[in-house]
Amino acid sequence: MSTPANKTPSAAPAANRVGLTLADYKGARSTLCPGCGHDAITNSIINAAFELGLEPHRLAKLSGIGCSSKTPAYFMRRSFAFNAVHGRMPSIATGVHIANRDLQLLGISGDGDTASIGIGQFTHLIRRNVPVVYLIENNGVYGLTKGQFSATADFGTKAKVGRTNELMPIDLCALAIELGCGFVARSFSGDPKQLRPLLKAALAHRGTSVVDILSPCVTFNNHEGSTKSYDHVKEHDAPLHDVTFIPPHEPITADYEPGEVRQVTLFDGSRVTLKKLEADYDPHDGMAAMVTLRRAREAGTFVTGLLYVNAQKPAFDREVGMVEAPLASLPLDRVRPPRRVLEEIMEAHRSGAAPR
Amino acid sequence: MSTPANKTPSAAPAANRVGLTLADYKGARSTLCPGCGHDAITNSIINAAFELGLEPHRLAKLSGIGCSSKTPAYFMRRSFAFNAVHGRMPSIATGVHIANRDLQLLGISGDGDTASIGIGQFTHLIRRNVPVVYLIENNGVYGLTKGQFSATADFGTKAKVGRTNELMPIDLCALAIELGCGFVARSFSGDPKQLRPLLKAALAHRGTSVVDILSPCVTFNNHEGSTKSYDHVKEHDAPLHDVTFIPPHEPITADYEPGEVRQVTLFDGSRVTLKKLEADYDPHDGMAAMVTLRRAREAGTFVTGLLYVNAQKPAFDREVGMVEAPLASLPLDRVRPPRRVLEEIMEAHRSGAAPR
Amino acid sequence: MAALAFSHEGDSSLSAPTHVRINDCNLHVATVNGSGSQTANATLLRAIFQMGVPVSGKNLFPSNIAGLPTWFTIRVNERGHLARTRTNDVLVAMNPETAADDIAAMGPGTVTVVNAGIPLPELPSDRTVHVVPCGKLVEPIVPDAKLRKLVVNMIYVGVVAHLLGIDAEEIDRALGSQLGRKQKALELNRAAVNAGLEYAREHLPPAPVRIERRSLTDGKILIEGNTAAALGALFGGVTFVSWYPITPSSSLAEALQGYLERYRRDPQTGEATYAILQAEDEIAAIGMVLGASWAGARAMTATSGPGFSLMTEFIGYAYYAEIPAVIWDIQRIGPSTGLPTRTSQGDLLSAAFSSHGDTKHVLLFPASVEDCYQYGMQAFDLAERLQTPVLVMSDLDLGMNVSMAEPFAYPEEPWDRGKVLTDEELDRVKTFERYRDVDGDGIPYRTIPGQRHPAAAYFTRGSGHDEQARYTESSETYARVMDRLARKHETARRLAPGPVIDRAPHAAVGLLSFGSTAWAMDEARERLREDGLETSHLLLRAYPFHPDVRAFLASCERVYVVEQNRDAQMAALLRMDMPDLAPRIRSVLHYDGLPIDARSIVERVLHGEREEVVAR
Amino acid sequence: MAALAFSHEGDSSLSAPTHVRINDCNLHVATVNGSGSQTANATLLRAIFQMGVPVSGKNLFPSNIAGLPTWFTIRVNERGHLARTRTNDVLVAMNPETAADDIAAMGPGTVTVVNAGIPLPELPSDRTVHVVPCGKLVEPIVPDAKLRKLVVNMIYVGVVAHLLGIDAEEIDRALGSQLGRKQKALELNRAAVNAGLEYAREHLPPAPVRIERRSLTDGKILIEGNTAAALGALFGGVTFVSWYPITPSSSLAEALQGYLERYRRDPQTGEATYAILQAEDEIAAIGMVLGASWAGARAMTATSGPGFSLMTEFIGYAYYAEIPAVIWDIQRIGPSTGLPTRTSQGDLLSAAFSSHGDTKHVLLFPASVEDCYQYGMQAFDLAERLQTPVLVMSDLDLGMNVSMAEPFAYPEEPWDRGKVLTDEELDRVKTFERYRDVDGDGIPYRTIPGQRHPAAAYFTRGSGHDEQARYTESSETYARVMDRLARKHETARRLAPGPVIDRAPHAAVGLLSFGSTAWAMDEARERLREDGLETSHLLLRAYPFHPDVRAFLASCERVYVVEQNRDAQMAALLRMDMPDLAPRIRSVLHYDGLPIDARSIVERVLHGEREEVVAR
Ligand SMILES: Cc1ncc(C[n+]2csc(CCOP(=O)(O)OP(=O)(O)O)c2C)c(N)n1
Ligand SMILES: Cc1ncc(C[n+]2csc(CCOP(=O)(O)OP(=O)(O)O)c2C)c(N)n1
Ligand code: SF4
Ligand code: SF4
Ligand SMILES: [Mg+2]
Ligand SMILES: [Mg+2]
Repeated sequence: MSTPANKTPSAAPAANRVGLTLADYKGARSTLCPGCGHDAITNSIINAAFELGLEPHRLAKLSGIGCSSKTPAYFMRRSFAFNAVHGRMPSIATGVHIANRDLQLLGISGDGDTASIGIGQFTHLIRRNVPVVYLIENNGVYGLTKGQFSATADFGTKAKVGRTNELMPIDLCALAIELGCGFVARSFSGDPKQLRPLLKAALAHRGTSVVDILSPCVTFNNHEGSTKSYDHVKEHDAPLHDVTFIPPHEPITADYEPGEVRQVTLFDGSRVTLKKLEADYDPHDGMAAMVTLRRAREAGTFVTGLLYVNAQKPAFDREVGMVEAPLASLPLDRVRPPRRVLEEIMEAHRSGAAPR
Repeated sequence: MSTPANKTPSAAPAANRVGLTLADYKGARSTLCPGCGHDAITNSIINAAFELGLEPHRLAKLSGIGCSSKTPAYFMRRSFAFNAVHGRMPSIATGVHIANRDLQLLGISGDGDTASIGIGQFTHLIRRNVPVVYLIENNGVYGLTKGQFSATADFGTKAKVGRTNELMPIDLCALAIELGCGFVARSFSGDPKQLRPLLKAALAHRGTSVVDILSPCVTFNNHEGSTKSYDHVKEHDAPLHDVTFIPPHEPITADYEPGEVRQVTLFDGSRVTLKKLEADYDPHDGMAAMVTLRRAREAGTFVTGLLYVNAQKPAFDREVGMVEAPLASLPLDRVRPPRRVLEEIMEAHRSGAAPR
Repeated sequence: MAALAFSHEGDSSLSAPTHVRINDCNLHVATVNGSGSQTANATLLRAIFQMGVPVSGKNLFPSNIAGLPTWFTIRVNERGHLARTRTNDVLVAMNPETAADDIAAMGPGTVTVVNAGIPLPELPSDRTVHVVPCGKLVEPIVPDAKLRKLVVNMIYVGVVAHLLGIDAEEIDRALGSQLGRKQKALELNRAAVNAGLEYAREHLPPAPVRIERRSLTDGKILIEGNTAAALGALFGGVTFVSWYPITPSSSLAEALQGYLERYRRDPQTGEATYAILQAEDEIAAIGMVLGASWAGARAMTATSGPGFSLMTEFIGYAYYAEIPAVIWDIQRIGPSTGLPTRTSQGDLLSAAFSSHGDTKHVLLFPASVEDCYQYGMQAFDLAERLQTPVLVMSDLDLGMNVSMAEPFAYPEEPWDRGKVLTDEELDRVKTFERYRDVDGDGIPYRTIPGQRHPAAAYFTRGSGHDEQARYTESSETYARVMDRLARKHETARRLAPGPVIDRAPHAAVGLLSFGSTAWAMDEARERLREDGLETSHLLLRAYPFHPDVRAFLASCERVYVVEQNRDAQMAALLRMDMPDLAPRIRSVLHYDGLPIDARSIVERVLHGEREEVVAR
Repeated sequence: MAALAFSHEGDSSLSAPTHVRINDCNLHVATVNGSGSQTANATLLRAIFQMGVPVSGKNLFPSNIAGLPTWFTIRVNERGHLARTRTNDVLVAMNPETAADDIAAMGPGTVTVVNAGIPLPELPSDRTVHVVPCGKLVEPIVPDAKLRKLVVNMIYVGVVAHLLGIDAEEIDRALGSQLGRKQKALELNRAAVNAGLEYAREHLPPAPVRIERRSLTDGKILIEGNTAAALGALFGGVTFVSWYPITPSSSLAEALQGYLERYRRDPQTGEATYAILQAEDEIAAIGMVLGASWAGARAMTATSGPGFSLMTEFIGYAYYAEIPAVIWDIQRIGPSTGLPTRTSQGDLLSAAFSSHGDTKHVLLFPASVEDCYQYGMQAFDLAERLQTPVLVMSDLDLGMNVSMAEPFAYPEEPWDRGKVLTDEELDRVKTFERYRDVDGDGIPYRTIPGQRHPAAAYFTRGSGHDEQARYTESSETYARVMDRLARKHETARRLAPGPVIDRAPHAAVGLLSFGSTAWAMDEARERLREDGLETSHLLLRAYPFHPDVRAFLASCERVYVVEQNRDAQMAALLRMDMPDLAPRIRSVLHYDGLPIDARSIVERVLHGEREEVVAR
């Protein structure tokens, strides 16, 4: 997490804790189709980042290829961005994090970019637990190439032009949990009230956090018979709980009946309260999460909310064992060993007693 | 499954139902290290194929790159083989099956070949349910490149030269079940009594069948501190049941107490009996299988046996809708539409009323 | 050319232009992507075609689904010069975002139709601008505002029909054939066309460029290269297709899927004599093709730049293990994602030498929709005869734009599946060695997995192998196999289609073109001739080069290789192959993503020739 | 040379050979892979080195962990000719599987030591064969049968020491420095060496090739190219390495990992000033490098053929988005898996034009272990200065075999991280445009993600972009950016290391070599001189070519480009680049996976020159 710069809050009401206005978190004008779910997500990101008071220069936006992957251009224009090749953003994220562990990484991907071509890198990203917020703007189709099914298209869903999908979808949340991901959530572009706090929570998590966001493609997958249309998703959205995000050191303001909420504490001390809707749901129980997802799949519903969290998961940095300072910032004298080291090595190669 | 040629069983005791001897199922001399687990698996394959009476020309051997992937050269020399590039055997298998659905496909891979570079194609193979027996000769290391950790190396396991693995392994069986695979088993190269019937059962299944076989690398991963050494695996092997394979139309010969065995019927009518060891285990319950695997992982044991089976899973061919005859065998007149079709299309392009 | 006054709503001068050009003009339409202008543009194109006048249409579209600017250019030329030209005679400016630039680019004597409400820039008086209230005209016809947006473009169809003198009847017929089955849409569109037409008749003078009936398109078809390629594959007996969506190749796979579904699936049983799979990426797509082809299918894939790069490892495998494969690369502008909706011929070098080690591949260069159809079939024959990948290097311009053509001929020959040994033949030949050069042409024999003959089976691998397909690390064997592969590449020179040569008797200068570059060549040569430069021309159709290519180069003092890339990639291949002739090779390069035009060629050749004189 | 009689166990003639060659011989040892012969061979090599005589060792090993044949060749040459030669003077035949062939390859006057029990072929009488009972000799020393297998090879060390006259003391010292810390092993091995030595002294005559003390290796080191490259990276300030295991590049990454662990991790805190990751494949490896490099790390990867092919798409991205990256390609024989443990220079064309679209990359060609060390540093400087991938084209021969060298010099210069703008500089320059050619050299400025300055951020993409890194589909902008990239490539000609030229005053013939091919050049030129042909020589060190390369070609009538691939790939690059000089380029090609030798060069150059005369 970025540590906030200690600026005095400006008088203007529109400024956040780092003195920036909502406008500072915006980007270029979107060139997506009017009504595209992705634009709604962009909006939620802008608001979440503004409300959290993220410093733009400490965040890097990463993406692959697709309509979804274009969206980093449409928010946080003052952040660096890396729009990579199709399906390979995770490896970019891994490299960026290693070079500069102070950067907070926000990866934007699509269901094609992640579940089809990118499923390998997605798997290994999670396995390494690289600290990146990984958003999937999931519409079940390849928007940018005009509407072919992706690997998250539901069994039996219909394409705009006739064809029916005969394959089972990959459930990216279930997969992430099976792979040991420490933060897994699902949400809906059309539900900013739920999405925003989930985004904030994801940003507060220390390892890989996966947020799979149903995001209807109004142009190619919003017709009758599609299981990823606005209407269908709205109708089958089954939120597990009402989500509220509370930054570190802020008190919980709302009053809850005892037993009505669950509270999840994240790595940086921020908390998420989950107000129960139907049944109580414990996001610390991975096995239960898998069962819940499986049942929902069978029932044809989308459970949304914070599915699984493990704030204790050892961080990626431990394995790598890097210094605190960003590797990218190390001066020459910290990365070029002194003359005597070369001499020692040369001597070993002279005498044949090469170390290693 | 291949239909057996109706030969009269030869007088020589060594011939199987298609009139071949064990020698007919062998291949070139192995060039693996003496004692390599992979050679033991090769042996089990030879015996299983011989006992089943497979016709060599109806089976195709496919593999990637690695010590494991070399083994198709060491069995069934009379079968065609395709030793592909690293990690991409699944796409080859998909193409081969489509061209000739009469071929039975036996894919051999390693843990590096499957879980590291190949995890994407593995995932999509299962998703499509391409009928192939997919064996992973799992030693937790890259044997051929001299002992680096693969993505199935257990957390905390030690390399021959010092390093400790800091990453969580990918459990290929759990992953396969999550992805909807219809046949998932785990076994041990050192337990041919269990492995052989599992191989036969896998060959009798109609969709993708995954068999993850612990197969110690005696040269690079057989030391103390390794969780994939012979000693460690033997000690932590926790078989779920005793497995017996019964071909179609053959009666069950052994006597079992009622309740002592479970019987699983496979697509082609063959059966597997599972004699319970500790607790009763129902391989039809995918969720239970996931729980069992998760518990075993936590306990540091390897559960082996038939983990999950769903003989009813719709076959890949249905989606594709191919004719019965192998596509590869269709004569020109079945694949070149008649002259009037071209004329019809040309007319449409002349008048501007192009169909589609 | 007469200078025409500005015309604004209702006050246009109705007098006819003093000088009129017939059947030779360029119409440029600027609209917003996703606004439904395709139907409007196609209607105009088809109506002209139906008037018997040669015509081509080029779509310049953004990498975007809706909202960004897009352009459509219709070139009319009764002498059949249908390549892109750089100047437009008539502009329809419907997009406020680009109107200022679009209008500014119009030269003297041109006519612009601009939608009312779009601010007009200051312009010299020799440009005619007609402001047409398209919105107002369509309003009474389509009450529904959302629908109206899609129909409004039909107004300019009517206006342009009047300006250019396109038969209203033909417009109507073209509209009918496009919307035939949607009665309601047809009526609305018809009404909008008429409203435009009537408005124009009343308010606007005809343009100084006009269309008159001819009979030069009788019996001809209009078709896109990708559709033609799909047809070729269909009649070539394709049995397996795998692909991953990527512009501009998707339409090839999708057209093929449509045809296969319709003509190769039994309507009774539902059984298909093909399979088409959307792979999870291009590595899987080519892997599936290799698996299928190895097992005896006629297998192909279609892709573009980034996908092609991903196939690299497997392409090298196929070269060395000798597996037939047909790969269509519908080239777009790279490097990397580049301009995904712009055309290019920039993949030549990376295709010719795709993958590490000593590899060289067979490339075909379709230069017309007929070629796409023919190569759609022949690429299979060639791949199976040579047992190697055949890369068909098409491009966006050829693949996605419509061209005129004679109707395609039904193949009179059976397919050629190359040297495949059946079980019966195996019995006869006695020994079978997968990689033996029995015939001296470098091409070995193969069997098909599943064959029952005990000698049929062999082991396919990308590692070192001997003639019997056994693993080996022997240096001699390795080199021997590589020498045979080089020999096979030599054989490919003669098996692949040879060049088409048009030699001018005394010309010292040759021009060499290939693929969609060829379209501008006739026109360019004609203009060069007018400028006093006779040229010979060679249309290159394949790599490795046919011996006739060498002979052509040897017969010219200088050869200008015309190509649509920055790095003179074809010239490089020629220089490598014929180092002794390398000094006579010159380059004409064009690489801004727009299709090459004749003027660019003429200018650069003349410039080159002037330099030549100076140098001497 | 005197014909020597067959010698069998115990009955060798002990008389010295009549004609003795000093410090010029080739020793060839044939063993079984995994049998522990490395220590034996290294001991011999090192002992000779310690005697002050120049020596090289080449390991010819199979793609196998244990059981297949392997060979080790030691070349001794006091004039420093240390490339491979095709003939051996002394053979040690320990592998029954290959002994017949190994022995048959020995010429007249040679000496063969063969392990007892290996059947002997019929041989002409002018080959000496000594049958040595290695097993019997080692038995009393090592009672444990399993261990004995590993020690038995030390017997031939003793035998060879006697035959060639290698100092027993130096053998002992070499053994000590290798096994120093393993006391028990040291003793056993020592005893075995002595047993061999004693047996030989008693039974065998010295060989006609002998080693005598010199002081030509004083102060020198013995090192492998991959180790040297790792050292270069270490001192070049590498901060990030990602890799995926593949022979013959793994040893580079593993050596680097060892050095980093030792010298770049704080022993107290355990904190490292680097990170090294084993990626899941090569696509991920290069992706991580690009991510890290973009974010400001000095990032590299090492791979070989198949891995390099997989990197294709990302390499094109890095070219177009202008991201520094250092990629070591330790070339092995392709295509595809090929012969994974054999050397080659076959990836040149696929590397130079890696990825679709107009791409051309910067290649470096290390020709010695010093170069590996130097380029290990310089490749970073070059990649960061040019903001592009730099591909270091090493090979298995250079990377995995030991060479003699002067100790490496500590870098006296700081690193050069190219045009990076700090926040302070941003304040000063006022406008920052990521892709603007401010200096006219085609190289733009960059900032590093995380910089706080409000103008620092930019958007990196592989799609069309303008000078300000904004998305664009403008044709003009696209072409302008591509022209700048071409300009940058021109700049690379002068930033990359220039050639090393040795011009012979009146030579009409030039030789051009690069990489490990250079090793045989001195010897080849000397022999050519003896045959009456003076040659000039150019050692090429980088692509794109330095202007001096052109000048060299222009100054020769003919230039033979010597390379280790089938397709004359370097010649192709030269022909493309200098078409006017293309006709004077000839090729000497060698592509059987074994390192090239001087004789092959000499024969082919002389053959070429004879053809030249005939042609005239
Ligand atoms: C290697 C490669 N193959 C194919 C493409 C073409 N392509 C661009 S976007 C895309 C799919 C995007 O789908 P998704 O990730 O779901 O994003 P969406 O557009 O639906 O948001 C494809 C296949 C490409 N750019 N690169
Ligand atoms: C693209 C590519 N990268 C790397 C390699 C080198 N390589 C050969 S085998 C192998 C790993 C094999 O490991 P695994 O699949 O576990 O097989 P094992 O040898 O352990 O049986 C690697 C990395 C390769 N052949 N191709
Ligand atoms: S095509 Fe679909 S995903 Fe793409 S911008 Fe339009 S609505 Fe969004
Ligand atoms: S290295 Fe390991 S996996 Fe490979 S053959 Fe030897 S024991 Fe088997
Ligand atoms: Mg999508
Ligand atoms: Mg392994």
